Amino acid sequence: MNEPAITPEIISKHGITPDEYERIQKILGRHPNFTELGIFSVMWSEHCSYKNSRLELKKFPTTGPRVLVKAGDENAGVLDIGDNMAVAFKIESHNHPSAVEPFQGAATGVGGILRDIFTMGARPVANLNSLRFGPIHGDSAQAKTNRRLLAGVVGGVAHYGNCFGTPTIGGDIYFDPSYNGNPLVNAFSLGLLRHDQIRKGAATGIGNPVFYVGAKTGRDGLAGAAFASRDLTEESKEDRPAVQVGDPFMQKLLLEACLELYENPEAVVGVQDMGAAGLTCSTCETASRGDSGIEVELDLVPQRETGMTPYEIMLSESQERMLIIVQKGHEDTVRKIFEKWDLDAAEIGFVTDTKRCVIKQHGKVVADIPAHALAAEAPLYKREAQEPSDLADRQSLDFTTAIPEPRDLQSILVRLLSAPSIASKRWIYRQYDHMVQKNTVLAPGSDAAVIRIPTGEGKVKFLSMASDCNGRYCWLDPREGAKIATAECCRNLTMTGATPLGLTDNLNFGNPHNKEVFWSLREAIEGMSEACRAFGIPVTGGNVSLYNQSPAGAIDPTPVVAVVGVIDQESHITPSAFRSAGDAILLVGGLGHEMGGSSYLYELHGLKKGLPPRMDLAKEIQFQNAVRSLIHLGKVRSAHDLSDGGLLVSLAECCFRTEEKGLGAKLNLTEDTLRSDVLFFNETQGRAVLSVALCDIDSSLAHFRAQGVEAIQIGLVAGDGRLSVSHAEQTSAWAVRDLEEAFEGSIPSAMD
Amino acid sequence: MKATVIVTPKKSVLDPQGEAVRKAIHGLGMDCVESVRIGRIIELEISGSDLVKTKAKLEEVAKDLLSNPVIEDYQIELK
Amino acid sequence: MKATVIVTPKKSVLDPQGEAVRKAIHGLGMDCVESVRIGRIIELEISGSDLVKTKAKLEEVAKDLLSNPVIEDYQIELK
Amino acid sequence: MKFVVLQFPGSNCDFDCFRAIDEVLQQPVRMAWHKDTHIEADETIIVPGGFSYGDYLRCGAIARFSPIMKSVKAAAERGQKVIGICNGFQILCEAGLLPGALVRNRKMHFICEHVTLRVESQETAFTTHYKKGQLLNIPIAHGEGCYVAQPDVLADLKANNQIIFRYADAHGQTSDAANPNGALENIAGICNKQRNVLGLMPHPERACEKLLGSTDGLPLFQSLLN
Ligand SMILES: Nc1ncnc2c1ncn2[C@@H]1O[C@H](COP(=O)(O)OP(=O)(O)O)[C@@H](O)[C@H]1O
Ligand SMILES: [Mg+2]
Repeated sequence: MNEPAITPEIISKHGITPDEYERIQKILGRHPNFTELGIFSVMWSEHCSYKNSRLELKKFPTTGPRVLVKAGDENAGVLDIGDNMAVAFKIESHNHPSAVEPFQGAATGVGGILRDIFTMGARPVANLNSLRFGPIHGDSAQAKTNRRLLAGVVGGVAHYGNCFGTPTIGGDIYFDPSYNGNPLVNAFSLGLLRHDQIRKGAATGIGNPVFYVGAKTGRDGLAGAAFASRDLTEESKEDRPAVQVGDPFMQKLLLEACLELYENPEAVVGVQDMGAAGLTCSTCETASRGDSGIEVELDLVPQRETGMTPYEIMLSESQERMLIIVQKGHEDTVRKIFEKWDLDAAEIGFVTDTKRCVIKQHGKVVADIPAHALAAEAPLYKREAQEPSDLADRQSLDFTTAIPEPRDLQSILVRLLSAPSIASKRWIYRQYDHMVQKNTVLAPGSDAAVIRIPTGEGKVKFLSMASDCNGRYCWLDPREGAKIATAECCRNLTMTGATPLGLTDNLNFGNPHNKEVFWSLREAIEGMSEACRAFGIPVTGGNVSLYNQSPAGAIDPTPVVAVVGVIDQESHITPSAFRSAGDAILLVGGLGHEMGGSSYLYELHGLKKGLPPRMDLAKEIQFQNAVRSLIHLGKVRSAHDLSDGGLLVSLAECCFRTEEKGLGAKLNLTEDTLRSDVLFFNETQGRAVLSVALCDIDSSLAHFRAQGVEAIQIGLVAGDGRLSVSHAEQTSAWAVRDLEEAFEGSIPSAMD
Repeated sequence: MKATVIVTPKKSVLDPQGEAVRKAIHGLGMDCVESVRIGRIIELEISGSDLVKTKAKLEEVAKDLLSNPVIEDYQIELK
Repeated sequence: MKATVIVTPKKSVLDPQGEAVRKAIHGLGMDCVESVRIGRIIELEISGSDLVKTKAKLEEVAKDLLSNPVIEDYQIELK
Repeated sequence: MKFVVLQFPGSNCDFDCFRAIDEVLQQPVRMAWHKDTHIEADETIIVPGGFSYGDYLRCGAIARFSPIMKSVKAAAERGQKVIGICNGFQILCEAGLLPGALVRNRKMHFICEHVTLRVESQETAFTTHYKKGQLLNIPIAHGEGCYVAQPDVLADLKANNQIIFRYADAHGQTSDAANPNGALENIAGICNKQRNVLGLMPHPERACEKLLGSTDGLPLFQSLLN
């Protein structure tokens, strides 16, 4: 087979800089051939090597008493949850594939993260998804495209997760024009395992056979990893053959076969999934981790198409494949199990002591590369950072003069509740099977989802998880925005009664060569690190997605976080909606005042401006601890945090989904120094509305006082299905049914 | 008028459905089936008589709605 | 040999998918589309050369597996 | 009462059914792989939900050729009880053990949510613990649950009182608005003429514990203990 000669054009087409090429030459001691060039290009792409972000990622706290597998060491981090049980979880982006083919792009994104999880030895028990799109309402071509993208992405997430049989129990979604042409699709998965079930991805034991299991290799997603590491341009539509098609059915079989195989620990040395850069990544990484070498014969690789070149086979991103290093003598165990599940299991090579990845085809060496240099010695760049020149302008806002005080709140609340970023996400999560596996206690629609975890011998625990990130805050102030994302996610968990344990993040940013983009990345990482340290939770892993740009520019900085927490007792699980008429409503954390970056400014006045709320981490943590301890005392009937939209939005949400009871709220706020719009729609952090039984009002307020947290009673849960608020001698009232209609109807009105 | 649009997966694109059906056909004892690809056939009844205009419009619909050009090819027949 | 099996929903049976697509086509401004029915097209590559035997076996597969006689009709083409 | 839960490649509610029987109903239960053929004469068979064979071609179309389905057919003919839930219902229809077919939901989307079911008949071994007209809160989770049948088949179903569950609103009305998937006459579950084979799209096994939101599915399994 004649391979193209290596020319400067070919090199630059692979996204390799002249400096990097020199480095490759040094490593090899010669020029690479075409296949080797392709291998370096994917392994050294941003997607695989994090060459532009790694130095910054080192700032994250990654250790802690619960950490069993640290961030970056394996496919996903693992945390101890007690009772000899552990969780493996991680988030991963599939933004660019989803922009080109939303259904398959999102589906394979979900498939990829699920594979990461069961590679670790865990059975996936919960998925989340974090999505960003441009606006979906209106008749513009852009709105139509955004609707098509949303429908396709949700369909793809549903297709894969539902068929695979892992419940998708939550997520988050925002709409903003900065995501036009560059939607974000971040998929999170969490798996459950015993401590002794943790599998690692190292190739050790000279002579041990290397098995390829799962789907056959085709020309799918050729150079997908390289593709994810470039700007999205008009031409990238031409890259379309790069789109892979997912087969969740095949992967379900792969899951069951792998878990069955893991029950024979003596047979398995190492496991590695084939994600981006498939065979290349998995062979080099396992060899590098094992400080060994691997030799592979490509003729033995199951292939779907004929005439594939070594370049194509090594770089193919066909889905639903894994590499397994088997203990010599146990080959038949592997073959038998995979045969039961009707899956290919081919012995394609063996572990060597050469510390090199040697790839052969028809017996001839087609690539020969030092494993460690390829996998772990990618170039690292310290990019230049510069504060955006217009940052001061973005942050400047004289609220009182810019925004006249509104006469009545009536329509404001309705408009906020029907803003798609705030409105009900039921249209989305209703398409996800969120109940399969029969453990979902708090379904999507609550502050955080809660699932039951059997820990053996009839004992159970509960896990709570949520994802979040307000990109508008991050555009205005990435450091504060990232702190808020972390704190809000923890807050969501706290409301359900949970204690946060750990975090995984997905850093979605624009082109890192842009100094302002890089500045925002660095700010976000430092802000998130600070928040994690304050909360005492490690970052157990994550993903960086750069080059999220469309011709119109970079997306808003979007450092998505997903936090996982634990609830020890069933009685601590707390819903967000009100439970019974007559309960007292408490506002905890103060009245607040900050309007910068608020949904009120954005959705009602079209302003993306101002200094977003400040995150006082010490105060936030004190607040969350106080709420959690009151929940654990059994006094809290419902708890819902204040976030986008502020107090009235949260109160309205507390009244929803109480159909049969027709609950409402009657509020009386005596405060009179704040304008009504500031009082009701400010987004100051560290606040929540709780409901408690009348007999618990005094002790609850005393509890907060003792903990140094502001709390006041602002009203009562009503039984008349009305939300009414009195403030400054003005009363506004709504039928909860009308509000709920606005809330529920918004996304369907665009999509159906 | 009657139109038929046939949408089939592109040759190089994985067709997991076709593969599953191929195995099932083998299970029924028809081992001689070497490959299966599954597509959709969309039959439309169309009013009016302007063949040229209809064809042009249908072309658009087939491309944007009925097929996914990233992974599928389509073919239109109009009579 | 190459065979094509076309499976279409029976006229008397509800075809929600076809109906949804008809509405979507109207949404694209092609109001002249009066009805849409969506079926499957299954393309098979078959080894061997015994046309008669293959045809008979294929008939069976089409009837039992590829279509559901409760809701669908099928048609076979073999060449 | 002994239960057996079938496992096809792609089944994903098999363990949910197993756990509902084992942990909640506390009855003996085992799993049977689709390539097995053995079914005990005193076992009630559960064909669980999921995506057998990826739901490729048609839901249930490939699974019905699995070796175990011959034994299921034989057991059904002998009068043993068979419940098909969701994908299991689809498989039973494809296998001809129940009349009609299940096609794409009318809005094309997969739907996962709690719905209200109305019990249409108490006269099966599966519904003795319910009352006719009783309203149940049980979740659905399917993309192809729209029940269809030819007019003569529908007439038969009615004549023989084979319609067991219908989708209804909170007041028990089988309105179009309460029909999540466009099913013919809001049909959610039917039985065969002999009344020993039941198929339904909703998931009673997901409605057996208060913690998970409803216990309205439990009486279905309890009915079988009589
Ligand atoms: N993409 C999604 N997939 C599944 N559930 C979602 C998604 N987006 C939002 N949700 C669910 O909708 C509810 C509201 O989400 P969100 O508006 O982000 O709440 P909050 O402001 O309290 O963080 C949550 O329960 C969340 O899990
Ligand atoms: Mg949120």
